[in-house]
Amino acid sequence: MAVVQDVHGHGHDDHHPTGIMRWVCTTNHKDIGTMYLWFSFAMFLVGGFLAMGIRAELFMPGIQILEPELFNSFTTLHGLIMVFGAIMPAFVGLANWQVPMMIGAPDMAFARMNNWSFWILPVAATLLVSSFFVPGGAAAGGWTFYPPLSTQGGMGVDMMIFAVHLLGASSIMGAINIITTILNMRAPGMTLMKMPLFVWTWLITAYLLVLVMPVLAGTVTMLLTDRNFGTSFFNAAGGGDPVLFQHIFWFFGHPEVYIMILPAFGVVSEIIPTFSRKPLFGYSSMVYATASIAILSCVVWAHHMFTVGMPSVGQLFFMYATMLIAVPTGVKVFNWTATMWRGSMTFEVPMLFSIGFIFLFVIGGFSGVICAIVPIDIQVQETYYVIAHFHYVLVSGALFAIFGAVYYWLPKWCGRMYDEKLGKWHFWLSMFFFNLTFFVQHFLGLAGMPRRVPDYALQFADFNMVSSIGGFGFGLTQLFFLYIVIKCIRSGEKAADKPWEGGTTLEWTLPSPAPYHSFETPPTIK
Amino acid sequence: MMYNVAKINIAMLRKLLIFSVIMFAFGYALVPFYEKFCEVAGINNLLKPDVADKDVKVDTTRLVMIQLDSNVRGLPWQFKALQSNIKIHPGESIEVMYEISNNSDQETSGQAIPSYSPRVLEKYLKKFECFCFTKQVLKPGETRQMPVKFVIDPQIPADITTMTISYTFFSLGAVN
Amino acid sequence: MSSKSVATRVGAALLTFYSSLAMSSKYNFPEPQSAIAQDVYDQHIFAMWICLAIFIAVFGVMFYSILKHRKSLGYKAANFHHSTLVEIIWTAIPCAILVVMALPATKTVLAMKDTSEPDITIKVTGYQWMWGYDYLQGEGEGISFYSKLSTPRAQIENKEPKGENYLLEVDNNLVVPVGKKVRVIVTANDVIHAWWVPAFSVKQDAIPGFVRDAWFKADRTGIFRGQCTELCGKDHGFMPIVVEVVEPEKYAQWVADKQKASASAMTTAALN
Amino acid sequence: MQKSEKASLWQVVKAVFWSFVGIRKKSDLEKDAEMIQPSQVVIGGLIGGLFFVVSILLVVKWVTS
Repeated sequence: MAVVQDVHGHGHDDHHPTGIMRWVCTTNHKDIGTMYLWFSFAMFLVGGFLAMGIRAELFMPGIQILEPELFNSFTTLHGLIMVFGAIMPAFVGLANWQVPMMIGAPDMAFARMNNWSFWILPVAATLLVSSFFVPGGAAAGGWTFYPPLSTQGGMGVDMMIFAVHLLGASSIMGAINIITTILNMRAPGMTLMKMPLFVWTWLITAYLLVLVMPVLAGTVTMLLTDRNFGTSFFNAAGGGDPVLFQHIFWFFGHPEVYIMILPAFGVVSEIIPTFSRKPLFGYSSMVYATASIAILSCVVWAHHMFTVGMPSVGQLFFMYATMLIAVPTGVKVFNWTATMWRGSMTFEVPMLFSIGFIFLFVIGGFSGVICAIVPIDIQVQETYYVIAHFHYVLVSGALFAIFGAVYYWLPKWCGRMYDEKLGKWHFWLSMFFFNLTFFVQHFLGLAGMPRRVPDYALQFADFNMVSSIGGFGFGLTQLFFLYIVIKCIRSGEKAADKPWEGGTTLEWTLPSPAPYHSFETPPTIK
Repeated sequence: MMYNVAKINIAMLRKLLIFSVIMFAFGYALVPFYEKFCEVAGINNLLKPDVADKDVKVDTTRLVMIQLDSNVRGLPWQFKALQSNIKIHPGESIEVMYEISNNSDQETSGQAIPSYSPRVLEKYLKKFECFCFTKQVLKPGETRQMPVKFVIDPQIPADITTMTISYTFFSLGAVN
Repeated sequence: MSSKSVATRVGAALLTFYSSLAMSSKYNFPEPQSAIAQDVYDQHIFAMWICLAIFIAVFGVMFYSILKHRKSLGYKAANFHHSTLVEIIWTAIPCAILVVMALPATKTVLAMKDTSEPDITIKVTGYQWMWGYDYLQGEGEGISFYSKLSTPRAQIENKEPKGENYLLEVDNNLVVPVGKKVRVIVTANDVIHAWWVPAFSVKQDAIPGFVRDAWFKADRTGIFRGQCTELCGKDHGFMPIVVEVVEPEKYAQWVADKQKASASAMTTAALN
Repeated sequence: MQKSEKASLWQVVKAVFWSFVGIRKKSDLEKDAEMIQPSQVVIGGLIGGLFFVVSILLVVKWVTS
């Protein structure tokens, strides 16, 4: 339960009645948001530790540190923890803090349920992490846990399945809470079309969550019964089909990608106008583009499976659909550019992270379009090219947006400013090391290095070393981020109620730090 | 007023929970849906009973080659087709023989599942008799021959000239 | 500010370093050895040029804006916030570009699926952790063998210096004649594997209980290496694929040798 | 949320279509948000999605034939 300790350890510095029970029983959206954020940061460090293990093993050819089986567990748990333990809870934490403040509500709709949905997370995380220590070790079938490989594993796989169940339940409860809050708790006059884009993207994300998380729960349940109760959903011997698992998994998995990126779009769409001192260009198209991305994301799943041997009709269908989804995504980038155009820009840390987000996300988008083209995808599928692609989308996409959001709202949360200079260092170091780590992986993939291998041919040696050095640097930089945040909380300068000149949303009308109960009387919206 | 909001909220909670449960069920519904879809699309009609449509015309203008493949997974058996490949006219009714023998000194059971390549073949292959999805029990040292009767629909696209019919025997130990 | 300019310079230097490395084929797709692989290679290069053009256009505008439209330069913010015409234009252009990219891809997809009229058919079976090859039809019919990693354990454990083809060498190469259409039927024994030879642009998942097919026709003789690309457990990283493409006469010789030697081997293979 | 008047079929079709393209004038969007009921959006979205899938399928059929 180190994770939970961590949450307590750093959560105290809110100037409110302390005592551990306050955090255990709290129903306040700000307390819960804080806990979510600290939890996700703790998991980010755990997942990061696993990543360091992976990069250390891959530093040189040959087996040095991790035996192949343990290496596979590391990659598997790294993926699961980063996706379900770090990125998603971080966004839920942001939503918990910001959504009520941005729509002028006193709190979330279901305060008690909010508390439950948080406290499920440490339990699931404990299950995941402790599976390393059970006989047979942690799950080693990749974060996508394709059967029949995942039917082979030991108890660790069952623990992983339960953890996924719990994480899914938590996400669904969180999503229901957010939807209800946004739809029912808005201040008078806050029509849907006046909502900040961050709220809009979260509303759509929450709908996607209730749409696909239950499907994931169904899939892992089938896997569980296949493993333990003799069903044969995915067992060819009993008339099942292993490929069916991949279909159901990616029916969840592709929208999941958008669950992790849409709130990031929302964050960036808040930050860019603020620091450009200019309204967001094409607000309504942004809302509609988000909605259409969400809908289309449900019909493109099989582009993760172009090599399973589906008929050409299937390949072409999913190729066309996938390419079309690139269009609304691209339009968003144009919108942000147009927002910056002829603005009056300043470049504080949140803005830097947002521009970094756009820059790197576009690179990830390009490799995404290239992966959509079936013949090329068949070459790069399951290679480091795909690894590079989705880290560009998830690290420089989702994670950079989260960093931006934290710097952006930190003054509001704790009433103190972060150190601008250190923040800039954090940005530039992250940017440098991120690219050092992942840009080279495109070339590794093209040259033929498969993913999920603990050892590789000599021709890949130099770029793997570069990538590992970048990886260690990126990891250390994030400890630096922890220092910046703690320094801000402890001894940052007092922040103004509206520290950013261009801020227009409701939370800036509140004092800094935000009072325990945000809007006891609903604000009036012009 | 607060009471009212709480009521609306609960109503919404109920709706969304029901929706989640429906989506959970939908995950399961994808299983039969997938099978049905594959059957309609002719991709993977594994469970479909053999079709007996005897009045197809034989297309004597062309010959196609059928390769007969066999695999055994997790059983101490030998499994092979008596001829490795045959050349036939589409529409012709064909019978081929497969043979299994148990090389071990224990009674074991297994069951075969079919698979075809290229995948469009599944749409044009009509089987009247087959041993797939039937439990086979072999005594130590026993050998058994099993026929497969089928016809290739003459509608099969002209550019398909070589195809593979494959059977894989799996051990039934884990299944039953 | 100084930190920024340092970072910019380092970034630019790094970009140059990357691009120079990318120019050498070591970090690109391997040299294509079949018509399909050539198509894939060309389409990838084409797509890269398109991406580069869009990249320059978008970020040209953005960085111009970042440089000129700053508050520190005293630039006053404009206040426009939408233009439906502009939005329609910038939606239509990507659509057109995508159509241009999709057309050749569609052709290649259809060509990749065309496994008809093969000269040789080979069944590839993935095992934990090696490959099995059975020549089903054509010259060499009946040949059957396993292909396992031949790199010694000591090299992997860093006790010996690593050889030139470290992790990419096997005991029995898959031998095929040059210029002949080879159809591979891919299946697996236990879990999902994937059979991949980059030089021919062939990658097909091997799924237990199911057969899937793919094909290639090698243009040149030589030895081409690939690896299993679907996580299949402990030794996933240690089951390479080596295809040896030889002249037809040499192939006939190989077949004759193999058939002489394999009469007994076949029975043991079938036992598995 | 005031439930003034229900949107016409044509308005729903238009809204769904433009949402797929991802472009919408703000004034129209506000009108949509006011008039279109959530159930209409859901049903319209489902039908629109189905239409989208079928049209791509038709293109694929045409290409492969």
